Amino acid sequence: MNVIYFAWVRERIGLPQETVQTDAATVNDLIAELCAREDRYAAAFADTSALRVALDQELSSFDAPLAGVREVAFFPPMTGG
Amino acid sequence: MNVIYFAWVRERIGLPQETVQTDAATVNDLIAELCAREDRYAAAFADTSALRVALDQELSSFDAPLAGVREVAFFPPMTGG
Amino acid sequence: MTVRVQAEPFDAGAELDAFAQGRTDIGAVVSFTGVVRDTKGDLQEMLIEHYPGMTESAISKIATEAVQRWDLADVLVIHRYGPLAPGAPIMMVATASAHRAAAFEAADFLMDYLKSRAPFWKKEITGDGATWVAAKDADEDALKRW
Amino acid sequence: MTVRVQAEPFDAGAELDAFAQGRTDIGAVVSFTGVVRDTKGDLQEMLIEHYPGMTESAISKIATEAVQRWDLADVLVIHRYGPLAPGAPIMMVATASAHRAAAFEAADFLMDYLKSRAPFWKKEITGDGATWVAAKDADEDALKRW
Repeated sequence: MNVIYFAWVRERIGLPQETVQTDAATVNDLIAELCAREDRYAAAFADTSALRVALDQELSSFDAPLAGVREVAFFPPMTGG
Repeated sequence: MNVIYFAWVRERIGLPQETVQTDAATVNDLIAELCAREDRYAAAFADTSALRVALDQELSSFDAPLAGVREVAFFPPMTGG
Repeated sequence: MTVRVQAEPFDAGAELDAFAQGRTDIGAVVSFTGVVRDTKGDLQEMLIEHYPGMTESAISKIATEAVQRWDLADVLVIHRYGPLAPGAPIMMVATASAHRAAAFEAADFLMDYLKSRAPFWKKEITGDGATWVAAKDADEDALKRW
Repeated sequence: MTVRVQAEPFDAGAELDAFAQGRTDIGAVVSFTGVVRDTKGDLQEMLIEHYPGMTESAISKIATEAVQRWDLADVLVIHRYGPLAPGAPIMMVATASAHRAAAFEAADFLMDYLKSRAPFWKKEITGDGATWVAAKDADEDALKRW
């Protein structure tokens, strides 16, 4: 699964994207797995209310299932316009 | 007193402006004087609810006094923009 | 604040580019351009009559009220009169502000007031003759929003 | 409907002039231009990051919804990414309609949604360092209007 990070999430984790081998059932499960790996993930995901997630480029929720998903993106609330 | 007409008021009366000698106290009095003169005035002023009046270039009401006024303009509701 | 009432055509794009040019204290520019619309496909020309003197003062009054009600860095109003071809720009309004809500609201306000309070009258010339455009009740009602 | 996401600068005036050019069935064109604002007078540069692929699809989705909700003759959205100087245009929206209310509302709607639903992130570079611009609660709340 391709995992992408933007803005300060990218900066805290220290890379723009990575391939993750996971059996995580939901976005929340994936976050728990990543946080267990290294502190920089725990720092980036400390407050998920300050984060947004997109599954295959569609805004989604943190309890959404990951079955069939190829691309997960984490980022702060958007500031377009 | 300078009296000016715009749009279809001008067309019905048949002239864009004229100098009127009058002692009319209010706009309504002036209209009554003009209507008494000729049919084309009566035709233009038949329905004052379809008209607007400006006194010295400020929108005004038909019962406004004419004392000190130099320019009276009659026209249909405006269609700017 | 700039108010221009003119018979000459204007270039809305060039006006937009020149408006608030080089300002770094603004975040939002809103423009409105009014265009001669050929509703039934038979319009030959639109003739706009106005009240010289009152037109300029009425528009300036409306623009001044907008500047007092919203935090605007600048305001532009251009309005043409005389004969206009279908598709030609009739008028334009532009507002610049630090924030988008003020720029949008002020432009919307200016348009509602120009529509019913600036002394212009429109006549449509078609193959069948000439008709004065009637004011709409909805335009007068729109003023109650502000 | 035109959606462009680009690093290159654009000329808002030239875009406005080209937009809905020659159409005689429209009466109203509204444009919004977002400009890099130097709030405190110390901004060196704004860096805009985006999510290639999702950006285009998110904007197209928003523009399609606008076209479904309002009677629009055309819609234009341009949004830049990368480094931008203070005072530079960041993005622009334009709407064309027969009537002014539809053009205004659709442009306002597009801006509210682009603000909170298009995947862009802004970073301000000043002499003191770099700061990510935080989303405002007011921007999220603005979506409830529609």
